Amino acid sequence: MSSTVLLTIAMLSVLGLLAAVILYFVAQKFKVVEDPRIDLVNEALPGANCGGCGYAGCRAFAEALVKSTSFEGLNCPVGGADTMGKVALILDRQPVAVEPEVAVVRCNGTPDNAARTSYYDGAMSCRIAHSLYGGTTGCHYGCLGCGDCVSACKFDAMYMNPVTELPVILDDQCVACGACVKACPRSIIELRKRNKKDRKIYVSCVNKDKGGPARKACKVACIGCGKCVKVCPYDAITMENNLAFIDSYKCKLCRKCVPECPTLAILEIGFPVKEQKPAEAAEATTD
Amino acid sequence: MNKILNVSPSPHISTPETTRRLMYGVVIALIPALAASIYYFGMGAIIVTLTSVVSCVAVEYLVQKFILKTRPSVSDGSAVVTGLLLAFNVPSNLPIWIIIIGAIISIGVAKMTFGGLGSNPFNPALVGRVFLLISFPVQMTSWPVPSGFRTGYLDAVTGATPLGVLSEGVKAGESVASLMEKVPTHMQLFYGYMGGSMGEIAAAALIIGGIYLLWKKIISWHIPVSILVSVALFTGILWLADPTKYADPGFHLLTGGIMLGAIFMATDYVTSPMTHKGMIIYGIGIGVITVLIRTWGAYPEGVSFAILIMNAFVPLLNMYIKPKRFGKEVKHG
Amino acid sequence: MDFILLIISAILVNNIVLAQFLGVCPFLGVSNKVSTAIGMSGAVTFVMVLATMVTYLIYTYVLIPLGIGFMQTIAYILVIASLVQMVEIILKKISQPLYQALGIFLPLITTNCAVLGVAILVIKKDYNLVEGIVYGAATAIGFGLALVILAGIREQLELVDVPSGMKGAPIALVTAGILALAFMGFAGLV
Amino acid sequence: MFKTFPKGGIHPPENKLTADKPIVILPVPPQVTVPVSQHIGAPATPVVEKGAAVLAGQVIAEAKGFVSTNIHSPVSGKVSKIDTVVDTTGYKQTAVIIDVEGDEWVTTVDRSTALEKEITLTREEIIERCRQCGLVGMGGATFPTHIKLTVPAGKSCDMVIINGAECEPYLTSDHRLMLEKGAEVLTGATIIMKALGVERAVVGIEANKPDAISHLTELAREFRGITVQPLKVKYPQGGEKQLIKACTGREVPSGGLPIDVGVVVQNVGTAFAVYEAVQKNKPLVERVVTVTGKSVANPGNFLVRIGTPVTALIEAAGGMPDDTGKVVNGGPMMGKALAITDVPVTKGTSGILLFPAAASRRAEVLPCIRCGKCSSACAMGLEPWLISVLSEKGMWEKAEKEKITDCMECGACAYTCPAKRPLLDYIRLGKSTVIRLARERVTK
Amino acid sequence: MNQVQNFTKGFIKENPILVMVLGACPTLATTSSMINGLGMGLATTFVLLGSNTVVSLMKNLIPDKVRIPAFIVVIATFVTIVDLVMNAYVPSLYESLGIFIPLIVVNCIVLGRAEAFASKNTVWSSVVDGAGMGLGFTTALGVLGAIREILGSGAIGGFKFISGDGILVFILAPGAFIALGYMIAIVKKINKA
Amino acid sequence: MPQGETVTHEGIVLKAPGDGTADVEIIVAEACAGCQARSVCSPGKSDTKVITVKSGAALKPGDRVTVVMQLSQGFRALAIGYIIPFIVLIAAFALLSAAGAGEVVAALLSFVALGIYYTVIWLLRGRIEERFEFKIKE
Amino acid sequence: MAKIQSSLKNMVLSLTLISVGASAALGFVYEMTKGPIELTALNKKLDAIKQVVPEFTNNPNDDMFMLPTGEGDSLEVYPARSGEEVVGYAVKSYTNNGFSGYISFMVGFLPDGTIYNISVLEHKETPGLGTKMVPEGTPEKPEFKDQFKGKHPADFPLKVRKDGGPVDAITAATISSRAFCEGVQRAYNTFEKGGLK
Ligand SMILES: Cc1cc2nc3c(=O)[nH]c(=O)nc-3n(C[C@H](O)[C@H](O)[C@H](O)COP(=O)(O)O)c2cc1C
Ligand SMILES: Cc1cc2nc3c(=O)[nH]c(=O)nc-3n(C[C@H](O)[C@H](O)[C@H](O)COP(=O)(O)O)c2cc1C
Ligand SMILES: Cc1cc2nc3c(=O)[nH]c(=O)nc-3n(C[C@H](O)[C@H](O)[C@H](O)COP(=O)(O)O)c2cc1C
Ligand SMILES: Cc1cc2nc3c(=O)[nH]c(=O)nc-3n(C[C@H](O)[C@H](O)[C@H](O)CO)c2cc1C
Ligand code: SF4
Ligand code: SF4
Ligand code: SF4
Ligand code: SF4
Ligand code: FES
Repeated sequence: MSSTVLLTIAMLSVLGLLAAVILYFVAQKFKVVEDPRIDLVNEALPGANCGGCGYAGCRAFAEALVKSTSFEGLNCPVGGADTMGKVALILDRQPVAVEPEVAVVRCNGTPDNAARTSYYDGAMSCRIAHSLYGGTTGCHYGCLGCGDCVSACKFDAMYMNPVTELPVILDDQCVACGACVKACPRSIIELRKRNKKDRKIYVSCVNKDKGGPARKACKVACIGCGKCVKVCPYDAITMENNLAFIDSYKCKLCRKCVPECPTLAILEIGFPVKEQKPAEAAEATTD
Repeated sequence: MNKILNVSPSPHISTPETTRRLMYGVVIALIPALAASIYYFGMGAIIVTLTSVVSCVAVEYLVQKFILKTRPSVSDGSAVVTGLLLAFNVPSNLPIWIIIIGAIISIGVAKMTFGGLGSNPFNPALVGRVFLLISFPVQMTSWPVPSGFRTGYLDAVTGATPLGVLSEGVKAGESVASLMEKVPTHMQLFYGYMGGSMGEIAAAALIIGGIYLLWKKIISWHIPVSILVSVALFTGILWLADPTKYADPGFHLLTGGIMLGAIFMATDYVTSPMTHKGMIIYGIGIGVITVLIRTWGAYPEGVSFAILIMNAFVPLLNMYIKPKRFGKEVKHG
Repeated sequence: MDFILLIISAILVNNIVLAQFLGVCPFLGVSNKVSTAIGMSGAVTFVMVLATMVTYLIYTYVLIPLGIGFMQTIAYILVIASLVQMVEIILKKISQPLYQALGIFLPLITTNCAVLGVAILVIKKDYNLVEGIVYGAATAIGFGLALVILAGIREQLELVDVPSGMKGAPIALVTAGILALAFMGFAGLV
Repeated sequence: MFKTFPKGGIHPPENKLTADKPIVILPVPPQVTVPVSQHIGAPATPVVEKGAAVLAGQVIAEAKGFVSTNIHSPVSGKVSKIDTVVDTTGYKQTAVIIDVEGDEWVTTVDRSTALEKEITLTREEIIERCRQCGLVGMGGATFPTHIKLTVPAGKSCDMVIINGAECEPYLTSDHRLMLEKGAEVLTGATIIMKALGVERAVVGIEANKPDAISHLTELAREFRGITVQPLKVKYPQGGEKQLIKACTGREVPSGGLPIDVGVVVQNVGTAFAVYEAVQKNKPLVERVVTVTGKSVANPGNFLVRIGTPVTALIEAAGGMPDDTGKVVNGGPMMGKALAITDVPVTKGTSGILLFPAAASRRAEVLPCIRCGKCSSACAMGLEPWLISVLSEKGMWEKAEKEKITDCMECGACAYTCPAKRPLLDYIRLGKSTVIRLARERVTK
Repeated sequence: MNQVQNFTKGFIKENPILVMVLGACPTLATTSSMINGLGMGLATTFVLLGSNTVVSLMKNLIPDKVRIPAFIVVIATFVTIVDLVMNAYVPSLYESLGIFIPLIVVNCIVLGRAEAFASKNTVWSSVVDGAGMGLGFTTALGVLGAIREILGSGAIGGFKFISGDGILVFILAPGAFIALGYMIAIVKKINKA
Repeated sequence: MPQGETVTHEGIVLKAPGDGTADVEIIVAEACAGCQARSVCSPGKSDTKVITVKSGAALKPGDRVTVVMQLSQGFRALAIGYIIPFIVLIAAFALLSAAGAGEVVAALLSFVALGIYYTVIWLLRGRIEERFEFKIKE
Repeated sequence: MAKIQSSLKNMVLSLTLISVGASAALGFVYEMTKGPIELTALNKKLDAIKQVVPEFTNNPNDDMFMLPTGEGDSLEVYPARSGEEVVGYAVKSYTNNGFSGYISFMVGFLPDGTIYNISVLEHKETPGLGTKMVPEGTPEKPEFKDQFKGKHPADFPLKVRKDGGPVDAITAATISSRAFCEGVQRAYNTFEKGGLK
């Protein structure tokens, strides 16, 4: 009996020692660098691997967070403040307040508003259509309707409305990852500050043509008349290349510009319904 | 004059050839062999074929409709081809429920799991066949003997395939010459007078189908020819080396699934290489593995396995054997 | 024992992954790219043979004479783990860039079922050292073959739309299943 | 014997409906729209003001930058405005719109039709004349001719190929030109030879134009160094690299240009324009356009002024058939579909093709069945099925490795695909993306 | 996380084989029948419980740099104990599990739990974790074994309910791969929903 | 310029002494990307590696970069690190066995041969090292 | 308690400690299970022998001897005695020609050479096919191997019907059946040549 046990002990001790020595050297040579906090942070992240943070995936972002010294410029749009708060807790740091954003489609070229002049019959890809020609309407800036943005969205926050032939963003689902913004060859989608009750006021047009052609191509185009710029008390509206733009961080949702627009290109969404609300705005809200 | 014109990138014309036409071309090419099977095996052949085709199409439809929730595309005809070929690869007295399992495996597992037409790395009909062969070896190896048209189905008289006789015999130590007495003559083999899977027996009918496919440019010669030639060469060498142990090449070419496999199954676009060079390597691989299994393996017949094994190499062949690009590369800039 | 048969058996008939279920984790995990799969196969071959040799010697000339054959598992795992690390240390000592190139190319060769499994099987099957080495090398080649084939298929599957639920491990397993089905055709070759 | 390129190619129905329709001179329209960019390269800059009176042949926009060329007024009249218009490319660009008054030409232009065979200009003068006259390649690419005729330092040229393949179905403008202006074309070829300082020229013509082959063979006896090479009827026989391979056996390297193998290729239309520019001092202000289509009442070949609206051409051919579903600028394989017909003819317009509605829609797209027909059709030895998915999936690096940039966009692959995959759509997307990425890499 | 969650997570949400695809070899190899699958699962559970307990007990005694060899020694000891005990008392099960008993030592679940959980948590949590993970693994093996046995031999737990054979492939290697593949896909779907 | 396939890894710059090189810590995850259990795979844990790269760009510690290596270099490293030693091992063993050595002797001597091989490449390391070069993308 | 530092001393110490603990535990379990394991192995063999020969009183394992097969190797033979009288011999035979190669059997002969019973020890045949050679049948539902019981190889050629013998092969598993016959034949040959009859 005892001999086996003794041999066993001797044997294992020798092996154990050997392993200890080898591994000691291993430990010397290989720095075991992985910070355990990376795992923790990684777990706190949503795991969507959407790339909205600008990194290759959640784990990569977790590493970046752990290695960083401050959270400046680092944000997970998917998890938002909640997640960043958790991460801050893990890393024992101050979270940086980042305003939540939401994506907005700045085109209202429904078949009613912008008459179709041709039918696109190529591969269903906005980028291909965009490189082929100006598009199915007289507007060479507006939505091509092939849904590249929709397929880019990993959060099921978009769909193509078959009636308007425009993409619709579901505010509840959208995490502002910006994938759609990158996907759109015409830069129609914009990430804007998310307001209370998802209220929005924005110029739903990206047409840079002069008033005449713009109007001719689409009934609700921005014609660059500049009335809204004048009326805005907060300097939130700028005009460039015949196109008005409302800065969502300056806009205070006073709604003064909305009735000014002769073409109804400025949409207000999420406000209690008032008098002369254009039908299409309502349409865009409900979905 | 405000016509709404269609706009699309070039080209603006397209060949009249379509996937559907190709698939139905294969169906047409299979008709002679089907006719031969019905002639030899009667009702059984009809029942097996119908069951197989209907269940393959049904499985594809149901999977697309209820599991994948995509638009069913059974009308492209590929499920019909798979169904036919699955039927061709089983004995004509196979119970209906086994055929249905085969269809589920072929279409459900080997095809739709990977994404449907065009995605599957392995030949669906063969996956179905091999699955059944291994799962139901008894039923899958009870070969009805050919006779004139017969209305009976499950009660058919069964016997061994010529390859079975050969393989058994050689293992039992009989000489090939004496075994050759027990099998049909080469001419009979050519016309299909032998036991075997429903559609594989009639070499003549299969060759007619093959010629049709070649004529319609549905397949190219590279795969069938390289398979047949490599089988002939390999068995020829063995035969010359020791004719008492190995059968002659003619026997090997006319028996088992070689013709069916070489003409109809190894040529499946989806699961075969894209380049001619790749096709030839693939064909030689199939030929060699077939003979390997036939002469030294446990199974008397190896075409199905050989094709599946070479299917597995197809991605590598596609990756490393590229068409000759136009123009040598120049360094510049 | 006929070496040819031993080799054919280990590569085709009793393929370590497809028939013996050893090394399935790296088979599923390192089969995304053909080039990595090839690299992995090469590295595994060396490690497997080296491990087989060392463990065989330890078992036959240390454990058995001492009458503590039951220590096999514990001794093997420690020896193999140290061996793998030692190879890495040596490579690193020899040339930093060489070691770095390997590191960037291959994942760490962890001790997995396959290496330990082969070491145990060599003893179980009563092979002598020569047979053990041949068996180890052939098994590793079989592993590499299966790995490279699967990697090829998976690279091709990247180009098609595999149903979302099947992506990743499930489709790799189903593919492996069909591959195993196909390899059953080799039954009886030995 | 008929020569051809070694690999790939297709043979779509030829449909050369207008092969025996002589060239008809189309009357000058009441208004022309002349875009300032009708060529590859930088747009020209307008040098006339609104309201200015212009003569036919007068420069109205000047070349800007190295790869660019002059634009001349094709008519006489008054500049009505300078505005942005949609042109045949489908995009908006600047154009000079001129109200036609009479048909007065600048005096330096010799408008007689007499054949002028004697070449008096020197090499440099020829090239300068081409530049002055705004010549561009008429074979489709509209690359400024004077640049092509200037052999870059370090390269040498020993041969000119005149591209008379006209392998696109339907189109016959080059065919008619060779028949009706054969001697001028060959003179143009001789001028090009002189400009390049080479002794040899080959006119490559597809075998489906036997009359042109025999006519030019006959004429060529009187021109030193020019031979006619009949070619097999196979699309894309007219593709530059394929044509060179067929005629000379030389293979232009991947990413290279014809000059890398000592060859310059010019279209027959270009040769004719060179003749007119050099011998008659006539700028490029008109061209031959085939107007065709199966339901077109009077398909034909027309000599039209640049800037003429396409609608006018369609009228001349009997008006737009009611069933028209698609209008293509160019041939069915490489032409560009027009969204609207109210666009002007430009230097690169070789044909207007009207498709009936039934033939104008693409068929349903099915999954690729890896039949390999596209690979067999590709004359560049590419694997269209592969590079198109790589592009569809955004795998740009792999697409680059698979030589997506070698694609000449001939469309043979998409034509031949039984699954009706929009192969070329995605390949184009991938090609442009890969080129962009490569450029960004270089600048970085 | 409370202990109930800690225990149940191993069954579906973090099931070692169905979600993390760890320990695929024993899963495939030993599930030709339900009993074998359960046997393997329980053997693994025992090792997991043992090693988790010991590791969490000694977590502060082991310097960081030798933790892996230390864990390995602990795990290998438990594996050898299981090996010896099974050989002595359940010889037929021992024989059908064969080489996969010693191979528990390299099963990533065991080392993974030691490393990721037990070395950082209290003994009690580690025991619960080990039990949960182990039983989750056991359940998965049992279910897979049952499926394969039902399909492959028309029996359950060795009790045949059809005469004749089942779909033989399912008790062979290919069936193991295919069945596991679909099982993982289904669990993925459940976890998503 | 695309020249054959490359292997890429994400990494973080640790040190950039400013002499045109930088030490980059990479995470070897590429091959295990499909592995769902990265977080529990303990042997994988220590698998961050430090690579010295040549880089013209101005890098500072903390920069995220992508390290690129030619695939062929990877294969060459594989050959030197694993394949050739494998052949040496087998060949030595086979020769010694054929020469009549017992299995223990043969085995031990072939380990010695392996040691000699490693010594040789250690002596030749200068030449080997020229062949390995990592670059930074972007 | 604070975590121990990774110094060489600590590392060696802790590992050694763990090793000692582990090995002590192991050695203990080994000692405990040693007996049962040996017993199990023995019982397995005895069970197999019991199955194939009539009741006996001796320990055949102790009386085991080797007999040459005449093919260059030898088989183990276990004589079974009831008191002093030999009631049968269990011959451990094998074949390499199974569907999946090696199969080993225990073949029991009565002293006159009549087959008493056969049991399959080891095999890798296909479940559902080759495995059918394993089970013991009942008189109502005899299994494959029951047809050998009470037969004497001298007048019951060990050949399947396909090869002209009297043995009914397992359906679709002729190879296994044939291999089975071969294994039994080898046992018989050895038995006969050994002069035990
Ligand atoms: C696919 C393809 C087909 C072509 N077919 C013709 C043709 O039939 N005739 C022609 O003159 N040019 C054709 N071209 C254009 C030629 O490649 C080349 O650009 C032209 O002959 C050069 O002459 P140019 O500069 O005078 O236009 C084709 C180009 C491509 C890519
Ligand atoms: C054969 C093999 C199997 C592997 N299996 C696993 C595994 O099961 N779990 C795991 O976490 N990592 C596995 N990897 C880990 C890799 O070594 C890789 O370094 C690790 O995924 C990096 O992870 P990190 O991002 O946590 O550093 C495996 C690697 C190899 C070579
Ligand atoms: C998957 C599979 C497994 C098989 N396993 C065995 C087996 O274990 N034993 C056997 O004798 N035959 C087996 N066979 C059948 C043989 O291949 C061969 O067909 C059969 O032995 C011929 O004998 P028969 O005349 O009884 O049909 C198997 C067949 C298949 C398809
Ligand atoms: C020439 C040709 C051969 C085919 N051969 C097979 C076959 O052997 N098995 C099969 O299931 N389908 C076959 N098909 C149909 C189809 O390609 C097949 O189902 C695909 O593999 C499904 O993705 C064939 C189709 C063609 C055009
Ligand atoms: S809608 Fe756009 S920004 Fe919002 S989640 Fe989808 S892709 Fe991201
Ligand atoms: S918004 Fe942009 S990407 Fe989305 S459908 Fe419109 S054009 Fe396409
Ligand atoms: S379009 Fe490009 S890829 Fe397609 S055939 Fe032509 S050259 Fe080849
Ligand atoms: S022709 Fe079409 S179906 Fe055939 S391989 Fe090419 S893309 Fe695929
Ligand atoms: S269990 Fe992971 S490799 Fe076997």
